[in-house]
Amino acid sequence: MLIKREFETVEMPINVGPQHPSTHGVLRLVMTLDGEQIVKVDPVIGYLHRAVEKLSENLRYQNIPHLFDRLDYVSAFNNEWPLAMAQERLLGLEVPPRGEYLRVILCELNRIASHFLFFGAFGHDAGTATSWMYGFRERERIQRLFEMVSGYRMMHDFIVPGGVREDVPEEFVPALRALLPVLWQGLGDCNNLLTENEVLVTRTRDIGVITGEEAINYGLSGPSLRASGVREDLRLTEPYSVYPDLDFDIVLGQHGDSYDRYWVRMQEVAQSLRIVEQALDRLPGGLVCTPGLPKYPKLLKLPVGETYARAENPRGEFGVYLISTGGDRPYRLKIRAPSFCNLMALPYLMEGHYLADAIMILGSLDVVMGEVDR
Amino acid sequence: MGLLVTLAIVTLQIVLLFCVVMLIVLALVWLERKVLGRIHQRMGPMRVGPHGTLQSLADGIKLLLKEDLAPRGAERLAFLLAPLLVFAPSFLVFVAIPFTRDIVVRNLDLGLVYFVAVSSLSTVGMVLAGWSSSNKYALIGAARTAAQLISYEIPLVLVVLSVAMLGGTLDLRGLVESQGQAGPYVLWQPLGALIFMMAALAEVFRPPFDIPVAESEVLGGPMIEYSGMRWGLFFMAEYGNAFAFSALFVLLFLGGWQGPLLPPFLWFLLKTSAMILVFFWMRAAMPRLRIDQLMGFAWEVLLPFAFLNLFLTGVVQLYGWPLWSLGLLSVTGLLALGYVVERGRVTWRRSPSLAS
Amino acid sequence: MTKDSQPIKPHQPEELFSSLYGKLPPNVFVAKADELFAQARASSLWPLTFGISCCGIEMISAYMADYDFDRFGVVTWPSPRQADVLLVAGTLVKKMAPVVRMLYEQMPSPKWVIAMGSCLITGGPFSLSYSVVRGLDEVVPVDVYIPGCPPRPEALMEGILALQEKIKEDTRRARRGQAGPPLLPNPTYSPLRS
Amino acid sequence: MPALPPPPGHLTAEALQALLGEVLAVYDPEFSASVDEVVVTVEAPRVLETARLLHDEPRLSFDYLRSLSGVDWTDRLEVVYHVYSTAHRHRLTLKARTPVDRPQVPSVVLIWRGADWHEREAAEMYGLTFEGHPNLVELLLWEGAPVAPQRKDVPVLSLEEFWKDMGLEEEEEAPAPEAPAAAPRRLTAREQKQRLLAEGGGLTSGPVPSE
Repeated sequence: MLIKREFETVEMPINVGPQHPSTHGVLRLVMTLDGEQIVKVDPVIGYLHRAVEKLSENLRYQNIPHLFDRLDYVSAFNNEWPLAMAQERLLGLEVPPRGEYLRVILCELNRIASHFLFFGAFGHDAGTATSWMYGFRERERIQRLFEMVSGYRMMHDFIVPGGVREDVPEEFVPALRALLPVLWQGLGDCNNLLTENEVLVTRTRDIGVITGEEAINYGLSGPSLRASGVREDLRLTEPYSVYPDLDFDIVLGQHGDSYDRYWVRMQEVAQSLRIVEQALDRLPGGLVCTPGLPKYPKLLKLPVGETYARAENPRGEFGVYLISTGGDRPYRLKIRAPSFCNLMALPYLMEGHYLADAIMILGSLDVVMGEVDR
Repeated sequence: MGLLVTLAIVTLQIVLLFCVVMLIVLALVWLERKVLGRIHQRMGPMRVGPHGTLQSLADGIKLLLKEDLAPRGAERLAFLLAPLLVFAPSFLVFVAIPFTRDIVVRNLDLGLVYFVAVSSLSTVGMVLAGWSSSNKYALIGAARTAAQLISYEIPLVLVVLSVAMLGGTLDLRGLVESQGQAGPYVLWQPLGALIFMMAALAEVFRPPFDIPVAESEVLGGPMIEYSGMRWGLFFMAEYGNAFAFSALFVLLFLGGWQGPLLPPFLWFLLKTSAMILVFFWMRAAMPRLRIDQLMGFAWEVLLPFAFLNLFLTGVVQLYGWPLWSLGLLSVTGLLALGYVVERGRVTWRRSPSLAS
Repeated sequence: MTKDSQPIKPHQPEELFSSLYGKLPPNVFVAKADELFAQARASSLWPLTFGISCCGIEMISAYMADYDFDRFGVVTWPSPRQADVLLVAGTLVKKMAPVVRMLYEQMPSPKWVIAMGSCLITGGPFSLSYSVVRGLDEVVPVDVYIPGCPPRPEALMEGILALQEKIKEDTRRARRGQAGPPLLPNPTYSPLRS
Repeated sequence: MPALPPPPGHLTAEALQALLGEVLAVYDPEFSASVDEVVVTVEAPRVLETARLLHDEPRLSFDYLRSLSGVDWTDRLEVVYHVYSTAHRHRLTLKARTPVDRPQVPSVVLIWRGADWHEREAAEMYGLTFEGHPNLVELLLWEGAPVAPQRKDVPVLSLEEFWKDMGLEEEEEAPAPEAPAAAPRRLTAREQKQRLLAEGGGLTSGPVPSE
């Protein structure tokens, strides 16, 4: 700008949400704007607080997973896993290899589905409805497979302590093999639509930058942390299940801005596809669940103890802190939801940016309000 | 008696024109939903009438019957007046559009000036709507509207001016006829055509320049508080404007109704529809820009190139060079524009890399 | 949210459907016009862009290419002023209830409400929670309930078709001078007052 | 790709426990074993110094707060920190004990910014007070919500009560149950803070970390 003049401006408080197309659910942001620039932002959450932790502490173990499915409702398989993992640790259970491989396949598919949903929502925030359609087209294909496996489109209740509830149907593996090239194609379509799109790059570059140290201090996790260049992926840094046997890379961003958070997610889809391909090739036969442990035992009692189980969700580290006092219900069940922790950095990321950028920053964090409010 | 007859004829013309505009708008809304549906790999409206052809009509009837709300905090008179101020200009520009040599309500000698002047009047209505709604989103939308329209008016006018220089007239019919001899101006001024296209997109709030009415940011901007037919008027104005600017593009650059074999009216409609399809295609393919980037683009890229376009036209006319030399120069300018934009994309990292 | 907001009146077919009946002498023309209006309203139901939780994802699925609600003329608008249908999808908690009520009040009539998912019928899996409102009808009057947790997009489609049928049926009943279908009790729940 | 090899400073559980015993000796920690993690328990007022040490000591460098949970053991409250070192990739569970009648814990927001909302949540769910927290207001709950709902003495609705609530149970001519004796109302975090301030304690009593 050649001419610089001091204008007296009035700061304007503005309320975004809970009903707003770009808040990804029922997040409310109380912003103070100077013109279109954000001076201060205060996220207000709790519009979906369903007290899952309190309810879980009063439910038997076999009744809890269906509440967990509804936490991060776009990646239900991934939510069930840490819960089952925590119970397995207390019980000292070993999961048979087929069970582990099925878990890996289903969770990675769910990660792909979740990232495709992110793609759609991010594109919509940026202003094109086509990304919704493309992302959901791929997601629907995956969901049809899920329905084949668990009989449910979104809420599966499928991963139980000791393995998975039952074996996949015979036609699952051929159907998945047929689907994989389609998903590669779909990923290519999505990348062609947005990834190198000039307008999207212009909109998201250098927007909402967070350095690696800051991101660690704020407790970011998952793709949002990796976009800042921190090599932290629970699948490999604290390996669980059969991930160490599979060949895939940790995708790292370089700049920690909104574009990198988007880019990391799109690259992770490719990595997840690689994992699914390998896991499918190696899928062993045999049992899917530890023998002697009936499907959903009427009374599953855990020994006294406590553990913090965690797994890499599409949004980051999903942790379950389980305290058992020996009964058939958990004494304390704390859920460490990745979206909750990622959302905490929102004021830091947003301040000083424009209103339109705020939408993109929120979109790039990919929060799901179900697990933020729990 | 003569006055009465004139009055009757004028009224009849207005009613007829209104019907035509309504028909165009209804058809465009339907067409957009179908075209977007195709791009999205879905069907679009299917249930109301064959292939959903009556869908827009149903929407219109429903909007007419909706409750007409005015928020308690609104500036009532301005609030109720604003949609009319938005709709009227988009309706009025149709007066000057020659669909063919003979099908035109009034062929004005200064048709081009009239078009540009009247079409920019709707800014007032939009700003009024945004201000009077007493809604912060509407206010932000109104501010964005004013900024965007004023910025893009200037390159638009400059390009229109250079076309007028080529044709030697401000009469739209005359301009089309001059293209009959010289060939469509898009051949001689591709740079101007591109700038006009972008400015027109911004003028009618089509993506990627739909920032004032961005659904995911300001929830429809100035019209957020409007319900029923008052909102419908905004909607109709948007589509009427889209058609009008497509028509103007056809008249200025694509030779209007002229073409072999087919009747002129059909040629006009075909060319305009092609332009409209480009508008829809842009909507499906592009995310939207941010307001400061948009303004930067207008002032730092489009405006210099619009001046360049004007300058080239002037030079060619002054020295009486043949038209193909103008085409050559203009293509060079086009390449330069492409280079500027591409360079902006390649060197876009400002922050240092965080990775060690 | 206005603190002194009054309880919402239950649906009255006469006021919801600005019928020509009673204003004009009854004849064939009026009857046909009424039917046209009902048809137009039923064919162009615009819901508010509003998903609360899990059901919201299935609702989005219904708008997407595989199910394509646009076929029925259903497109969303982000502002309640332009919406006809309040399609609430997801668990309603007490913190959210005033917001939903306000959205309903902001919509111009005629307006309809679809409750999508078990949570909006009884509270669903969270019905024992201290924070969940047990049913949308405690906050706003509901026209169509869609059970399921979450309901499939096909179920939502069925709900939209049922709503279309209800709109036409209400007009027919109004013409015959009959009362509308049994209406829900007057919702008086106001989280802010209790 | 095989799991990443442990980085140079990585400590096994035994080594970590030994080192912690040496470093934290002044805060007289209690060590206990969870299934797979080292658990250190300290008294609540010492949490801040302990946390700072854990964060700053280069051999430990616990720079990532995974989770912060409140636990109600009816006779005492506990705040559980799960911390992790991104540099050395070892992990630890830190517990802070606090009495139930005056639950005060120093805030660790200035050490790990990620503790912010976790602490606000624990405060409203368990009626805890985090001294030194910059903005200890309601996070998930709303005005008129039950007080400290996560504590064990706040019952969750039973199914029978739910059916009765929904009016789906057949009417019985049972005498109205006597109103339970009004339990002493629990104080909200804010009220507790006010009380502490009135008593000259509260925000200023704890060591306010400077940074």
